[in-house]
Amino acid sequence: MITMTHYLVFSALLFCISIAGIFINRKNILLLLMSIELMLLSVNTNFIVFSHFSNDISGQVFVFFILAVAAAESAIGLAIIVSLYRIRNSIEINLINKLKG
Amino acid sequence: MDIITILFYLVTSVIIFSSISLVIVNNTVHAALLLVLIFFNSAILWLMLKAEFLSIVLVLVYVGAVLVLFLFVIMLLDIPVKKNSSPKLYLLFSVTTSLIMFAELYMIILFHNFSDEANIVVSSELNNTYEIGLMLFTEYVFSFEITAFILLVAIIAAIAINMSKKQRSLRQDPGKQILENKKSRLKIIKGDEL
Amino acid sequence: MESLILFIPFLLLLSSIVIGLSPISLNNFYSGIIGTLLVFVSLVLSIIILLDIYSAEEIIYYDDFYKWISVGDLNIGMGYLIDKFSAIMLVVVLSISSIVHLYSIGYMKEETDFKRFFSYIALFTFSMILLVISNNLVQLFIGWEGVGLVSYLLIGFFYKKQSAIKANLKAFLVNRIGDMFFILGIVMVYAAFDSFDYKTIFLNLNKIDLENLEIYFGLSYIDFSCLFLFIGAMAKSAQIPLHVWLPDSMEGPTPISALIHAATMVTAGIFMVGRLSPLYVLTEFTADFILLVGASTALFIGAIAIFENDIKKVIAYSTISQLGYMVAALGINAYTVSFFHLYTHAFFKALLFLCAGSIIMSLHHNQDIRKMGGLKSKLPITYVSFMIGTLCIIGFPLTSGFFSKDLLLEVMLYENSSISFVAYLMLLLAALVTTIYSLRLLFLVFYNKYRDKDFENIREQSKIITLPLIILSVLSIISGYLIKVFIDLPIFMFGVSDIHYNGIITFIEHGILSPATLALVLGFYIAKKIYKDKISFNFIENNLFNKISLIIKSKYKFDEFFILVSDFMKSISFKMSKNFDLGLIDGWVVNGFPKKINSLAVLFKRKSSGYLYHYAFSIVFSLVIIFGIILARVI
Amino acid sequence: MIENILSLLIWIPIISGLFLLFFNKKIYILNTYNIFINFIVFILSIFLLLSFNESNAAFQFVEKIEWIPSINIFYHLGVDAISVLLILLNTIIFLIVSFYNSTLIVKKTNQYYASFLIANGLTIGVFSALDAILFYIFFEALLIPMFLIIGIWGGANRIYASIKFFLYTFLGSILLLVAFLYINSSISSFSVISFYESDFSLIEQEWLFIAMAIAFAIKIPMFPFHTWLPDAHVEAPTSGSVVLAAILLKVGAYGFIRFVIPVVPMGAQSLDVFFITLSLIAIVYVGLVAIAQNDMKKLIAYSSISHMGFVTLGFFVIFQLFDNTQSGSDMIISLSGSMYQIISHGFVSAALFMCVGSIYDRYKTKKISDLSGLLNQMPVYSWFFVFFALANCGLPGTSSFVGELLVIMSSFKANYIYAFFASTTLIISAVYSLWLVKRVVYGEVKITLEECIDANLIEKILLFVLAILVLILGFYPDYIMNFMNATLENMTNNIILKI
Repeated sequence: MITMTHYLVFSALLFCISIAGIFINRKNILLLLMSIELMLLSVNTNFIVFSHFSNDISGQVFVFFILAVAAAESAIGLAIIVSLYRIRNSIEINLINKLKG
Repeated sequence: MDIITILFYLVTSVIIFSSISLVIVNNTVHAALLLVLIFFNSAILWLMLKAEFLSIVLVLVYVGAVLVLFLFVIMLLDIPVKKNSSPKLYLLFSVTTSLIMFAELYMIILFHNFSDEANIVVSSELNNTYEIGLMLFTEYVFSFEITAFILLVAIIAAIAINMSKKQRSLRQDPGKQILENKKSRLKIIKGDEL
Repeated sequence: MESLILFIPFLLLLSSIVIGLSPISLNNFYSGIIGTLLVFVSLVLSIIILLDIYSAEEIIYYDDFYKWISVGDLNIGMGYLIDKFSAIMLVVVLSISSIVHLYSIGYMKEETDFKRFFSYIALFTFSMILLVISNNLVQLFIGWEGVGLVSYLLIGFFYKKQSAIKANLKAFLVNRIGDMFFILGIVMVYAAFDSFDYKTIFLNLNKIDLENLEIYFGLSYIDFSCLFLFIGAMAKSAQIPLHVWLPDSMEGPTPISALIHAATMVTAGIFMVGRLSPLYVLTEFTADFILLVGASTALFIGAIAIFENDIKKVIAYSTISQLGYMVAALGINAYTVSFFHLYTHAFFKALLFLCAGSIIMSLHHNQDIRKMGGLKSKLPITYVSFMIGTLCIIGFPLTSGFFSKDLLLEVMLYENSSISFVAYLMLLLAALVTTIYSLRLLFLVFYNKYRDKDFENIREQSKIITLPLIILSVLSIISGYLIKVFIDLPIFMFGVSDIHYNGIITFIEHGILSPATLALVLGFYIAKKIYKDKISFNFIENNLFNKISLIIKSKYKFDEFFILVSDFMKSISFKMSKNFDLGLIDGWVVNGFPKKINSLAVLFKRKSSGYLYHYAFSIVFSLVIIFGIILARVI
Repeated sequence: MIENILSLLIWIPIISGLFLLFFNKKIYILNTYNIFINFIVFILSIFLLLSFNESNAAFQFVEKIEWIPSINIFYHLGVDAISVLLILLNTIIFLIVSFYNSTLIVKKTNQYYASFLIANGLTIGVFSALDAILFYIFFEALLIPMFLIIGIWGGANRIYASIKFFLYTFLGSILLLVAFLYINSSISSFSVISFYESDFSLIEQEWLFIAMAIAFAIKIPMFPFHTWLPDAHVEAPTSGSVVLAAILLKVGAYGFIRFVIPVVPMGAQSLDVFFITLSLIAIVYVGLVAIAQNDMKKLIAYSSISHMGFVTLGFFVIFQLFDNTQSGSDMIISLSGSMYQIISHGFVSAALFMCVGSIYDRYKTKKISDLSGLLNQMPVYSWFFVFFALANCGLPGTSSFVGELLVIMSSFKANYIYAFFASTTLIISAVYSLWLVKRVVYGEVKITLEECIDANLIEKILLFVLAILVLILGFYPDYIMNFMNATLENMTNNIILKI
């Protein structure tokens, strides 16, 4: 029998992997964006799990909103990456350290 | 062991393994394709949780639109495949941290003792899509409109970011440099113009 | 009659304001005439008041013009208290002032700032009157500071001269040292009697249990308050060691030296002690202190005059010395005697100064007596007046100085205490010194030959200069014959010491036979031999005498001492400003903390790599720790 | 109208100032407008003075409107005699400043005038607020125009000075807010009147006292917190300096007499020796520091600190006076002396800063060592300068003497040591004032201007008015003393009841 705990543990694992993805990754920003998508996915899964087990459809509505916002976010993110590439001719994270004090 | 259980373990293990490989692969195209795989499997998982509408949306919108966009960008930029250059010690640390985080989350989940199936009521005669639609257009109509607006803003922003005519590149243009002369570099103004 | 009193200060203030703020078109000469006329009117008024007071027995005019402050239990009024004492002082001040006004019309006629000068002296007279007629200590202090202010302004009258502006700053600051103690004294009196009003203070003298008041450093409360008040008087009346400002103040125009720095302002201290005599009677320590200060000032500062070469400074030192006499008399509670000397001194010292002014004008602002000589024939009126002034100051029999100085010495001798006897000897010696320097001045200026060029062009000044000299000469001679008035003078209802006085003839006889005459004759002999006949004595070459004269010539290093102190204070203040205020408080604390924070921030700034994954990692790492802590607490 | 006069006084200048921000016209229109508004406010304040009943100690012209009722905050205005006098001082100074400003040429004129108008209204707000939070808001908002005046129209180092000024005062006001919130938490009211009726334990009072006293001590400023003032003065434009010295410092003193001493008298009593010591240090030490200054504005700034030392001395000796005599009369004398010193210093320092500012406009230097013999070139100015310098050293006949005399008197009754140190100001203030005069006004000319410009008509009139005010206050202080008497009596009775 698959319980709620199974689902939650699964999404926690997914979340941790995607977090590790964010800071293991040193190659390009695209992978970062993908890791963020993955994170959102795990969160969404949680929403759906709770919605399912507490029998409340609101959770799914929120997933809907999150999907919409995530789509917008990735669209803008990609646009930024493109313009970044045009300026710097690279999207390697290693080379982006303008934040350095 | 019923079929649902088998399916669950199958789907989750595919998701976990492909997400791990997504994190560590070097080729971005592979990563994008792995993401497609993950999303498909997630859609199955969501179907198992009786969220038919969202699982379809995930496949249609996400895989069909967003990930295709990703692939477009990857192809457009034509990024060379490079090896991950993280130092070993740093890798060790980050993996350990993530693992500890997982352990902590696991403990939280375990200690919380989520009641299993306590609230599951046999779903009503209304189907999932109808229910979500009802909620969206009654209770959450305002948020829904805002979401629409956000999407609009995102579209405009994405265009605006890449549309500016000004050459913002930091790359040097040797031709232009050669054409510069003294007159165009130096402008003499009177003191009181300041 | 009483309402006339108000007119006196009012007229003077009016004169000061009208002349001071008058448009440029007003002629200098006319403004001088206006000022002089107003002062003369005040003089007439004051004489009327004096006669009025003397015509009735024991009359005191006492009232407030208006309430200055009334808050809580405190009431300070601006008012007047006119008894015989202040009425005489009023007449003295106003007569000297009006004569000086008249003289100044001639003396200052070539100055561009003529009107400013007249405005100042009117303001000065106003402040002095305010001081004299005051019926409470605060009003006294206001007048006190007012005269100090005008003195400051007048010493710096020639404001382009560095020496003048140095001197006026010095004068004001030295006076301020006195004022600090003076205001403490006033406050002490207030704290004991809960009033600033003379009447209340004196009437409550018996009611206050003086024994119960606090005692500081073994001295009684009254001792201390009188001492502080007297330190104020020391500054104003130029007593050792606060006399340093007076010689320098001769930078001012000469009429001012006559009015302010000889006849009136410097006597304010004497007047104040006399006014507060009911308090001073109660102190022993302070009285002895006053006596010693006065006697030593009379002797030691007088001695400086023997070696001084500036004609005005000689007279200035002699003023200090004469003030020493007055102060010494205050020290044995002979207030009226002191006041008598003040009164005679006012006339002959003003006379001397005005003569000096006339000489200086004739010699085109040469003040060095070594370059003078033989002026007897050229300046006859000045010569005669100067002679009369000199005779007065050395106490030549039958002149006013004779009466007052002799009375003073007699009273001193009959005061039975060892300190007063020492003081008597010092004053006797001072009389000798006075004779020497006064006659030296006379001989060097008027006798022998002129020691500079251009003797032919020297001529007597116009009538407006000489008329005041003649008036003052007459006054100097006759003023001493009013001795009876002063001996009987009560000060605010309190008659003072009982002096055995048996008519003026007896007094003259007695005075001529006193040791003072010996000092006079001896002094005359020495001065004539040295300065007129140019005979050198053996003892002048004497080693000891040389040493003494060197000490005297150095003016006892008082100036150097004050310069040292002020330099020390200046360096302290510069150091404090630089090291403590800017260095410690501002630099170390106020700006130091932001700097520390800034350097900490710089440290963190260096540590931040700028890489996204480092930031992400640190966020997650912190999250892990926070989760861990929460979990540990839950479990 | 009469019942809303305080609101009018506050909001007329603020609103017309805000309006001025959008209104950049020819300079003479701006001048006329600015002077007109300030004049209206001045007339209103005269009206306030005349219709104020000084024999009534209670707050008058009270306006109380609900503002944020859920947390007991009211729009609550009202004045007693102290406030009326300070409001009048404020309007006079701002009127004078507006006239003075019309003789200057500054950049962004409309904004400059707007800052002053807004500062005018806010200061009146500070002096008339009866709700602690309302007071706090005005108190803080007052920083903004002053910050801008120093920061935009100041001298070379203006950014440093304005930020120092801002941060310093801000630090203090946070403590003030905490104290107000604490008081509110126990009596659940922000009204000053209920503050007066509050009853805290000694330890609470001590802490509240420390918090509030630091806030106001920075504003006055008292000794260790004083270093912002010289910098602010040096960098501020002349009119800014005038307002800073004549008004802003008084806000701190007002805070002491309105909030600290009557609200937490026990706390003040237990720490009074410490604060008296600080005041005496301010008088003696800061006076000595003033002697060493080479910048005229700095010198006057330090002398202001030294004079404000008298104000705080007068405030804090009252407890020892009560211990010594067990009667309120001496306390009233002491407080009146301090209040008088506040008012007198407002006029004298304003005039001095105006003199220095005009010298700076002509000679482009404030350094004492660069100047000499001004009397030869601008006699009228120089005489005014000498007059105000003499007033600054507390010459009798000028207003400064009255306050100094009363405070020295009271401090002697408290303890003779205090009086001794306080009276050294007679020497020290004379040294720095007259040494300044000697070096700057007297002597031979050092810098020769091609065209020597003496004071113009407006400057002459303004300085003359100030001089007359100083003299009137010096020769007839009784009106103000009587005016304050009932209020101070009530206040001292209150304090006596609480200690």
